[in-house]
Amino acid sequence: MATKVAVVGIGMTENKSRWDLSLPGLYRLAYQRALEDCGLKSEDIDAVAFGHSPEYFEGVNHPEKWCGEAVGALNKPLFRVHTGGTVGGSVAIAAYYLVASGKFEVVLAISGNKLNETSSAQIGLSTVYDPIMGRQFAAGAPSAVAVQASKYYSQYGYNEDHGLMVAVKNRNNALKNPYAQLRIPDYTLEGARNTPMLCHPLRLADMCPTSDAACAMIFAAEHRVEAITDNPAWVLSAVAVNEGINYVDRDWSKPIGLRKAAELAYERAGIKDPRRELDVVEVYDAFSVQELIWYEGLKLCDWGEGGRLMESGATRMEGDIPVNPSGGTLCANSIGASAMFRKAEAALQVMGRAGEHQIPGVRRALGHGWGGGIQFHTIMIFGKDKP
Amino acid sequence: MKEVGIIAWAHSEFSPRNEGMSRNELLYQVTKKVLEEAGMEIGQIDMVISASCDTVDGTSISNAYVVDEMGAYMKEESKVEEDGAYALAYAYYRLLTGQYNNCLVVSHGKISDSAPAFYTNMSCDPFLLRPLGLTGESAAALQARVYAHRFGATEEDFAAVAVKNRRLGSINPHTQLKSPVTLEEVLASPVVASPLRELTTAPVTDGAAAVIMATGEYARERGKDLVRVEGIGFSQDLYYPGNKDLSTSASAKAAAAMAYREAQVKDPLRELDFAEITEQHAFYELLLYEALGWCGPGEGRRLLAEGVTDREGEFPVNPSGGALCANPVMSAGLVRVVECCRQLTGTAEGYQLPKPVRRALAHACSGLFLQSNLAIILGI
Amino acid sequence: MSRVLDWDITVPFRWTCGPVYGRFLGGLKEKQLLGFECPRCQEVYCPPQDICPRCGGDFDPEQCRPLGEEGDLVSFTVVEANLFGPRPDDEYLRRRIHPADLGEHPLLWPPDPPYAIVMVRLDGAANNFLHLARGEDLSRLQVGCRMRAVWKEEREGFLLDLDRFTVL
Amino acid sequence: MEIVKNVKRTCYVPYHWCYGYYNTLFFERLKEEKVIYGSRCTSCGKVVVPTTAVCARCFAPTEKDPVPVSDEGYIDSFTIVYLPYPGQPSTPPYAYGMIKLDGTSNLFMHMIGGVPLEEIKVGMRVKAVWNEERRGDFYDIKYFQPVKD
Repeated sequence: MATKVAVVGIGMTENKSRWDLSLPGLYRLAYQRALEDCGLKSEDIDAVAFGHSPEYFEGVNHPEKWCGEAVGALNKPLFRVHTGGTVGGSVAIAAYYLVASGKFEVVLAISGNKLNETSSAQIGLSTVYDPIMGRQFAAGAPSAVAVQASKYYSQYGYNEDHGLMVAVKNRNNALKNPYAQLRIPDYTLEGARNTPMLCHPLRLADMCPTSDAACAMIFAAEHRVEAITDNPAWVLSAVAVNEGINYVDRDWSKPIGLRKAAELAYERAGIKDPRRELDVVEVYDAFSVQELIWYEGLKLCDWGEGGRLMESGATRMEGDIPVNPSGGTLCANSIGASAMFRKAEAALQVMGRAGEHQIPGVRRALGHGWGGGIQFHTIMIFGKDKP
Repeated sequence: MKEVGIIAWAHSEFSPRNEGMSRNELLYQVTKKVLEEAGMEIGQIDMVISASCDTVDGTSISNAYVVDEMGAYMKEESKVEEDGAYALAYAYYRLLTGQYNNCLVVSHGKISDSAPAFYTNMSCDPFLLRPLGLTGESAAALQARVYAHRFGATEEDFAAVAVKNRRLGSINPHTQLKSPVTLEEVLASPVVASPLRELTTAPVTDGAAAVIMATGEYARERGKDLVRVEGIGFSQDLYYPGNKDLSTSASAKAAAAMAYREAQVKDPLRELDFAEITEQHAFYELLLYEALGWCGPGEGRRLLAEGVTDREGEFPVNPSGGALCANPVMSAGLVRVVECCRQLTGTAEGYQLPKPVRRALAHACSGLFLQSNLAIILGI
Repeated sequence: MSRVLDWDITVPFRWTCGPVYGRFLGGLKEKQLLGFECPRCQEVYCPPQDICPRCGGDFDPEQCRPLGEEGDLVSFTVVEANLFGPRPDDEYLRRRIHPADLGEHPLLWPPDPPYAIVMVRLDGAANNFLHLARGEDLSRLQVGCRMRAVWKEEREGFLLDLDRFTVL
Repeated sequence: MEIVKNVKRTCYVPYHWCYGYYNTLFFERLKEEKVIYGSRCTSCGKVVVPTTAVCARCFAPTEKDPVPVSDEGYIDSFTIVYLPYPGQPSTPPYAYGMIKLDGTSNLFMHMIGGVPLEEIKVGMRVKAVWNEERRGDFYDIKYFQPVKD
């Protein structure tokens, strides 16, 4: 039987351009904040799961070797998990399993990225495409998701405005989150419509910014939790599913991998009706339209209903199933840390410590991440009550 | 505590340049092979954990385009950016939770699509090391000289490791370099970075490896023999080489101690029957004898000279010929595990150790200057 | 026979130094080898990392002073083989990235062999400094010999502002 | 004393990617025959382009002999790239998309052209426009151009 595990400490850095810190320095800041958050010391950490974005985003191969000692991993078990945009989630899940195995008691998950170390993040992002078949016309992540958006909008009769509505909701939410990068007052649909088209049908307003940030989460085994904190976020489930890349009948607007991840995550957390039983959700909305598609994958609504769920207002801060009260990835994307930010935000909601963007009375929260060729999905569900 | 082990293993052919195959094709071949070995269908696999490297593949998120070939379609999946043996460790911890029956672990690297020098030089920070043109070879060379100076070891001592391992590799049908070499040949081979020569350095190898891990219950239900994982240890030490004692490896010591503790091994030389270690350079083998606790500091060459670690010795090391005979990047450590499994199950045809073996250590490493090490105790 | 695609990944980077590396590299520009004293263990490191390798604590970037330019050779290797292949020419690189980018971000390329990588313990430092040696010094290198820093005329705040160490 | 803010350098890493058996076959046939080839799954019988060893969904091998497929199909989804970045291999604005070739079951990603970009729609029929000089690479097909039904 797996050991029960809770999140006991969280450390985040603000998402912005960091011209003041080296890569190890940035990781260290998140690490120190996580330790302070739960009053632990370096020697209390048994092992480290380390994450970072793809090497070519920042030009350092095996960054965990350079950054390890800055996150207290000197002569400690450390390994690097790497799954692209999902990485922060994959790292948190790895840390969870290390503790759940019963072999480690307190494990640090840390993931980050300094996306501004190149003049354009798209140079690195375009190296995600296959060199023989695709890198010739790649325009980073935006063009890949634009193809997904074109499919989604045409399939279900939605239009650009549906994505832009997400942008308006999340940008307004971000005003309440000091860690978000884009905090633009009076953000309106009209203004969003007037931003330049970058990859049709996606406009600048549909896209995330380029951030430098790191995020750290400390996971502890049940018998250690009580001594560390009286306000843990219990891990109810942790799932990562790969959808595949070039399989027959793939419909880019229908993320079957996310659906499977969600079904596994709900089953393991004992959740039957996610729309009712979850109190808040943080999804990886690197591009506005994706939030709508993820609603469907996560079974917050049926296939094709994402746009209408958005229109209904249910996913606003005051709705019955708030999504991305933090502003989401749309307002801060360091890639290496973003999927962990979603998990950390979900855990903070459960702890009641999300600050101004706290949703009242949260007992269960879900954090999501996607990565690779829009094919990897990670989900963690946290609960206030011990499972 | 739950029992977890390995029920099937496979690796690709090793060659310096596998031009006939893309990495996708290489992975499909090795994944099919390991499933055949296990007598399993892909549908019976619960989870896939892979190991590969973006810089090696020249493709960011190196698993994204190859997951189809590793059978990961719609499966729980993750990837470590370390040697495949670290992926095995991650799979081990996940299986211990009891949530899964089995896991496919697969690693790949077609280093000839690039060159090892770029891979290792890119692993250096841009401020203090990369401008020096430091590579895996020059890093190891600096470390070799520290080791030699500290303990009075000579080039002949290093060459003797290459002679032993190339001799052992010559009877291993699976490895890449199958010809033995003499001490004279080793010492006459061109200098790559002094004091390291071509023949004291591992070859360039394209390859992939895979194992299927399972819980004890699952293996028994299916009537499969299980090579048990009895303990795993891994550790990382200081990054900047000028900050640490290069005559040993603190992380190898810590990794071994952690693995021995879990497997309750007190006297490894007596309680283990043999070992497979990732000696990408001949002197690593001597240094690792010491760091893994098989002899005192500086005594590695004595252990070698006395024949203790040879095929007929009481504690054979690298009966497969080791990494000096085939060094597939991202898989070298996982191949050590495969070689241990072969010996432990008596299936190392042509190079099976003469004595009965029940318990072994497999070692993997990652990073320059042996910065990260991993040890796995396997038993039957 | 399989086809082969010969192409490359070419990316201009601007790596942020932060306060410690930044000050150390600033020192090199001024022909100074700065030693950083750990506020807790009081050992002096040249070069420093972001944190003290001994106690894992933060350095105070202000707490540094120039060390002498001499030290003992702890280890070295003479790199004989070119493992990187030919250096790409600038004309090609300008086509791969924005020409202005290349002007601001020159190619990072290893020195031509034969050259040596040396590990020098500077007098007063608790750690070893990895750098280069070249030319006639290659045949004179011996563990334990005394080495002295040789500076480049033009310096920019980069590791190779220090041209090399030479045998005394 | 100056505190250096950053180190600016360009990284260059050359690669020699092997196409492998199936990609080589695909591009050789493009060049020699002006025909797009796919592979048929031995389990589900569906055809995927380009030629490949495995059907991802079945994990079954494909038939040994590749299958010629139509160079016509329809646009399943697309984008028009206006976003420029340094070192971009194609110059914006340009369009590319996922094309469902007739008789195949997966999506083939390629450029869309020969039409004012604003006229491109999901569902449009398209046909490959071939380069007269073919070198056996991605550019042997210039782009897919909309055709009347």
